[in-house]
Amino acid sequence: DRITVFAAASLKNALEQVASEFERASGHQLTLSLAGSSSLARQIELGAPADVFLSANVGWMDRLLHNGALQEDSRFDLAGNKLVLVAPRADAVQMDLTSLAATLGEGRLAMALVDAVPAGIYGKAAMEHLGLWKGVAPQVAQADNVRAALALVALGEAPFGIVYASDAMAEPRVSVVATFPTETHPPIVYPAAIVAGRDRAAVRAFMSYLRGDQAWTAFAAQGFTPVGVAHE
Amino acid sequence: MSLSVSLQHQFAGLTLDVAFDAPPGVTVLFGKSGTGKTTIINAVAGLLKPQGGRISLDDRVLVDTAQGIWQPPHKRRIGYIFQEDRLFPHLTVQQNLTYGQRFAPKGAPRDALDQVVDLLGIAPLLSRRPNLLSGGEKSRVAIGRAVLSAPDLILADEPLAALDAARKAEIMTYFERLRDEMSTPILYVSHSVAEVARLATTVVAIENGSVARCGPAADTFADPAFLPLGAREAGALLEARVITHHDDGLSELEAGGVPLFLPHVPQAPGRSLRVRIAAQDVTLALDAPTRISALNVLSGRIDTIHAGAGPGAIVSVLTPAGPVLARVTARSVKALDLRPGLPVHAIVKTVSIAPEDVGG
Amino acid sequence: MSLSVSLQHQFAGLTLDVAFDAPPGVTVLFGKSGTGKTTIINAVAGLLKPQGGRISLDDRVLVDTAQGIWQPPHKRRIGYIFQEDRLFPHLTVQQNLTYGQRFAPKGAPRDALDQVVDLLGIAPLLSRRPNLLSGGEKSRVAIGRAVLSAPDLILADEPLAALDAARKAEIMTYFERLRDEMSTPILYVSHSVAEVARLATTVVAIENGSVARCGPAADTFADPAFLPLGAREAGALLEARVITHHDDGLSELEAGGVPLFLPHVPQAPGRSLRVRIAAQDVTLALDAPTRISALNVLSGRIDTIHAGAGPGAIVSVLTPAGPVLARVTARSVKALDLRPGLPVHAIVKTVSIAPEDVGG
Amino acid sequence: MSDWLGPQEWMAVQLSLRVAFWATLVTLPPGLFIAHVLARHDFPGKQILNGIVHLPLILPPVVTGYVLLLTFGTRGPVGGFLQEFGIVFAFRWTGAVLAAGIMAFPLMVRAIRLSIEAVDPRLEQAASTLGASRLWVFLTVTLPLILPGVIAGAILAFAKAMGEFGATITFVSNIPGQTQTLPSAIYAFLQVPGGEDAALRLVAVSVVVAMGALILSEVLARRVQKRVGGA
Amino acid sequence: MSDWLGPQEWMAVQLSLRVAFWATLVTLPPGLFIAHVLARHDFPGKQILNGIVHLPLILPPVVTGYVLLLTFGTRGPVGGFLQEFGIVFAFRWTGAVLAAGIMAFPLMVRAIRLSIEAVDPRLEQAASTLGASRLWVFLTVTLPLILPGVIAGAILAFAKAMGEFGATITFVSNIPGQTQTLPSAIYAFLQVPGGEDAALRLVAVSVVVAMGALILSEVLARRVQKRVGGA
Ligand SMILES: Nc1ncnc2c1ncn2[C@@H]1O[C@H](COP(=O)(O)OP(=O)(O)OP(=O)(O)O)[C@@H](O)[C@H]1O
Ligand SMILES: Nc1ncnc2c1ncn2[C@@H]1O[C@H](COP(=O)(O)OP(=O)(O)OP(=O)(O)O)[C@@H](O)[C@H]1O
Ligand SMILES: [Mg+2]
Ligand SMILES: [Mg+2]
Repeated sequence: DRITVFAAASLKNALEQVASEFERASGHQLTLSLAGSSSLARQIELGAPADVFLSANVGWMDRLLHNGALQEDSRFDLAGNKLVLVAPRADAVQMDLTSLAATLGEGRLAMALVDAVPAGIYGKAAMEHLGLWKGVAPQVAQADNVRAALALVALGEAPFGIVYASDAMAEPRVSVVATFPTETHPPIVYPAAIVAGRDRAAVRAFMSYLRGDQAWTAFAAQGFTPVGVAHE
Repeated sequence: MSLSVSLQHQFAGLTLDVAFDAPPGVTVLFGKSGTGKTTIINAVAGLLKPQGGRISLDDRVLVDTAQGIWQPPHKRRIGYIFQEDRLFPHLTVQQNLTYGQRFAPKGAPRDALDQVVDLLGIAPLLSRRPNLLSGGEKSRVAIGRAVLSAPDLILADEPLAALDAARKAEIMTYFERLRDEMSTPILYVSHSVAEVARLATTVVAIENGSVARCGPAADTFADPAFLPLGAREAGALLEARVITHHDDGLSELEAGGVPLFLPHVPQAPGRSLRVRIAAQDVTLALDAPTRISALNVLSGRIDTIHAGAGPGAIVSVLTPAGPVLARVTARSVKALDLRPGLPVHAIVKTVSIAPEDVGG
Repeated sequence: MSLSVSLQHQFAGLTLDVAFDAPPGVTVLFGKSGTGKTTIINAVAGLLKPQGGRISLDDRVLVDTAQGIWQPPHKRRIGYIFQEDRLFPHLTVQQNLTYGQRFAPKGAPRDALDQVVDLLGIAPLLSRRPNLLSGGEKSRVAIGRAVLSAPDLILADEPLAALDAARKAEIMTYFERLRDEMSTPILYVSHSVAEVARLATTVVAIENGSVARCGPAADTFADPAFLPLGAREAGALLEARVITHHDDGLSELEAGGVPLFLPHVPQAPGRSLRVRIAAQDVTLALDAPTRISALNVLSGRIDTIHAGAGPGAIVSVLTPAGPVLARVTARSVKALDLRPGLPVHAIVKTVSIAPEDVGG
Repeated sequence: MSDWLGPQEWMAVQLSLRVAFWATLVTLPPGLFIAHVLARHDFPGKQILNGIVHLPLILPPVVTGYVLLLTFGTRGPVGGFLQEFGIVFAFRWTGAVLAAGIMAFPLMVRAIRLSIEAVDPRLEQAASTLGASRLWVFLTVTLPLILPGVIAGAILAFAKAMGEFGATITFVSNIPGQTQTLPSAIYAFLQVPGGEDAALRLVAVSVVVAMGALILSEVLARRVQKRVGGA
Repeated sequence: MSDWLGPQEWMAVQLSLRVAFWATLVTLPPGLFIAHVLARHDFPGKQILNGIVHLPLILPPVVTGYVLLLTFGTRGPVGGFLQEFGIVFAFRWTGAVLAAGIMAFPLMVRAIRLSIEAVDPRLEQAASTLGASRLWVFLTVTLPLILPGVIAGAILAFAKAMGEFGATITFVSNIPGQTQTLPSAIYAFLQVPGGEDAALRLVAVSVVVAMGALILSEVLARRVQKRVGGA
């Protein structure tokens, strides 16, 4: 059987690894369509031939569930992530988040779009929670996705950036200078669900494979953190 | 076929209001630069929508503004030789020449390509593109393109302006053939009476947007007062018949019983043709001349004397061959005491009846 | 100023190899369509890079392929009247006319705009754009544009082809003035000897890409064998002096002691000018004619008789006024027993020395 | 090459070529038609037509893609209608063709329109006096004369189609072998750590392909121009 | 209007207009120059120049943005150099102008080049015989004759600049009031569930502005054409 998975592009590396292992193990074929969560969600709403949706944020998942585009009981949280403050490797020193505004000065703080893209939304929430937002808001440079924000830091254009730990880990040109405590922002999760009407044995097999340890190894290798109980 | 034109149109610098009939044959439009000749022709071709008027070709109404009739250009079956060449730059000469053929009705009589190409002397150019042609070559191709489309009517706007005299004469002969054998009516714009006199059936003189004069060519040219382009261009037409061709290259003709000697003409003995005698080529003598190089002497009586604005006068002499015009000085009129009724001898040099002034 | 041209260039259909000198004055290029006239002029203007050759204007070398010299067109100071008009479509007539003025050197002698505009009869057109002009209007504007750029050399490629005789004559007079008063040399392409004979200082006849004949105008035109464009265009030039202007509109001139009567010429008494007598306008008589309308009779002796291919012959008559050519039939040569040395009378109709054949 | 590019990337290259080729080919006839209408006719609503043609250029590609999804998706009014005839765009490579074609359309129309406006109407008049109807005049005179412009328009469209991303991924998603074009693949690589090298390789492929097309078009256009053009 | 659009959106509208205006204006002179070079000159490397000009069309905008960041960023070779003269692009609206200008450049060059190729070289020759040097010929003959094409190129560039998003946000990111253009704002709205309405409002503004510019350009072009053109 052939399974089509619509997944947030940031899951690419982990999913590709999972996919080849799953294909070998199950004999099913897996097709990955990787794009922004918003595009994928709209496409599923409008009848895309997807079997499984893996979103990078909760909002779109909620909306699709609400619309009945997804199968309610199939939802689970696949993986989590951490939010970190990064700086170019050369001038990286561990620092206290509260001193960010002062250290930043005229420099820019690179983030994903703070009202639209999950990493940006989480980052803004965390800064607000820490009471730092007002101080840094004018200095924030918002990129259209978290990878672009990371690039700004990696190239030294911005002295600091707020990105996912998973991205920071793999970028040799930046160092993590602080980590945002989990409680400062809504939980960062990548939820998964089966598209309504697409529930088949093969799809179920894939969903359970995603929950399994083997899949988890792949996600962990890309820097994702565990969520819920399955992997604790 | 007969063309009937009545037109009103207004431009910034010109108010055009003309009406004339162009019976079968060649109708020549004379007029100075900027008098509206091209404008009239464009309206006939359908490239200009006149503000008012009616144009018809026999029963076929091409335009009638009152009735709201308008035939688009491609339905008019007109071969237009434009004042500029307008050749298709992306086609070879050959392709330009044959362009109109595919749109011509199947059975339409038309000349063979080879024949037209030979006549126009463009055989070596057939595979070239227009941008590599000389000015005169372009205008010859443009002529070929128009006539090869088997048109019902030919519009020719100064088609020979860029050509040398020899080539001009050849092409004139060809137009003559079109007029006679194919009986295609031709509306022809020219600046030179001499050039077209032998072709013209009808003459229309335009001045500042109106018809100054319109009538059959023979009558009009015989009128000493008709000087559309200056006295130099005056001249009368004689109807003549070929008698025989002599060994020394001269042809003997006869007009009203008077023999005329001309450089060889192609027509067979017995055929009729029209001979133009330019007024400036005629000398008047009171005594019958002898021992002179001029072979043709037409005796007759003076009909009218039309004194021009300058030092010249046009004298019309009634001869058995028909009226002949002579351009003389006012001084001679006085010295010889020329007056209507006086018997005179009109001396015409053979050679001054130039080939292009002889036509069938 | 004097132009010296030597050129080799090869096209698909033409091998051009010419060399000639154009001394001050007007040098006329004759030749049939497609013989390479425009090509030569383009090379002089710098619009064609010749494969080989050298062109110089006095000391100024415009091209020398051997030495690798090449002056770009805009440095050549040439006023080129193109065979097609090439007016700037985005500029008004006035702006077209003054276009070259801004690039002319400050002190260059030039005619006033008004004067040129009047002469060309384009005053009402000044604010129009070229696409709204008639063919003849365009060519007049193109002439104005070239001469108003105060050029060192004028190239004119059939500039008058689209004009009527009256306008032609006026513009010829103007070219004459440029030649004499401004002493601008002119290289002039024409298909009509009659049109340019009075202008020409030098004549260059081109045939199939080579110079068939080249020499001073008077000598060349007096040569009965010089028939670049057919016998009809033959004619001799006489140097004459104005004696007086008569009340009846005639001017009396004198050439080698012989009186000549012409329609009024503008030159003041005492001034010299050149008169062309077309061979076809001359009748030969063995007896001195009397009581005829022709006013001018030049007596002399036959020099040579040049029999052409056709039924005609060109007879050269040595008269006190200079050599005169007469075109007669072979039949007349026989009938009158014409032969070198025979005394004859050349009868020239006054009026046949047309205005455009008289020049200063 | 297949060593250097993974099978999936290789598929993306092939698909992109296919999509760009068809997008160019399919937009050519309507492009010619609309360009001619805009260049040579006056009618009420002309400005509106002109505006609509330019819309894909003005709107962010995501919006265009979204609009396409809404109209040509399986649930969209046009998409639903066409589906009855077996024509499906949604999540098919044909949809990628549609998206790329629509994005490229204004470029093609502009290029062709400019060329048409440069054709001397007097030549078209000459053809009509020789008996050619409007259609024939267009086919035998106008079209050959605007060929350089048509080629320019086509190559712009091809290049644009090769590079189009936003509208395509929004409309037909990013399904390998079906709708994953080169730019989509590049995008996906850029979304994850360590993908830059692979992305760079694909960029290089894009550049090489598009340059090839560009040079080809130049050669073609020059050959045409030489036939028509100056000495 | 200010009721209908929030202050931040209103700022985005203004900024987009400013960016598109300057992007068009600034690219015009180099666009003319390069178009002329490509249309009328032959030299080794012409195809490479032509290719480079087209690159922004071929590459995914993100890549272009990234390349801009690498070269014109404060740490980039060109950006660092220019910074010494006080010219900074990074995170400034000037950077948005640069990005939009570069993305629009191929469109402008193509339009102008087509027009130049359509100019009868015989007119330019005529001007040169009248004493005009190359530069003068260009200024007094070529330029006025290609004005319709220049206007077309400019409007294409303007429209493209109004719609440009990928390269801009990658290069100068999205700073409200400084680099947040309309498309960035629209994109942001489309990323969140329920943002469609707000996005639609901004799309409407884009469309109205661009249509206005389009109509203006048509009127201008027609006026110019009338001066030059057919009967
Ligand atoms: N579209 C137009 N708008 C305004 N005036 C025009 C237009 N077309 C022609 N004219 C003017 O109308 C007059 C007549 O033009 P037309 O071309 O008919 O002259 P023509 O008799 O053919 O002259 P020529 O012998 O010089 O070719 C000219 O003065 C010309 O400038
Ligand atoms: N670029 C070219 N390539 C090939 N042949 C050419 C080129 N330009 C001109 N010719 C040919 O060279 C010959 C001479 O052309 P040119 O224009 O000099 O003739 P011309 O004497 O001016 O004739 P016309 O009196 O008809 O204007 C013609 O046969 C023409 O077809
Ligand atoms: Mg005319
Ligand atoms: Mg020529």
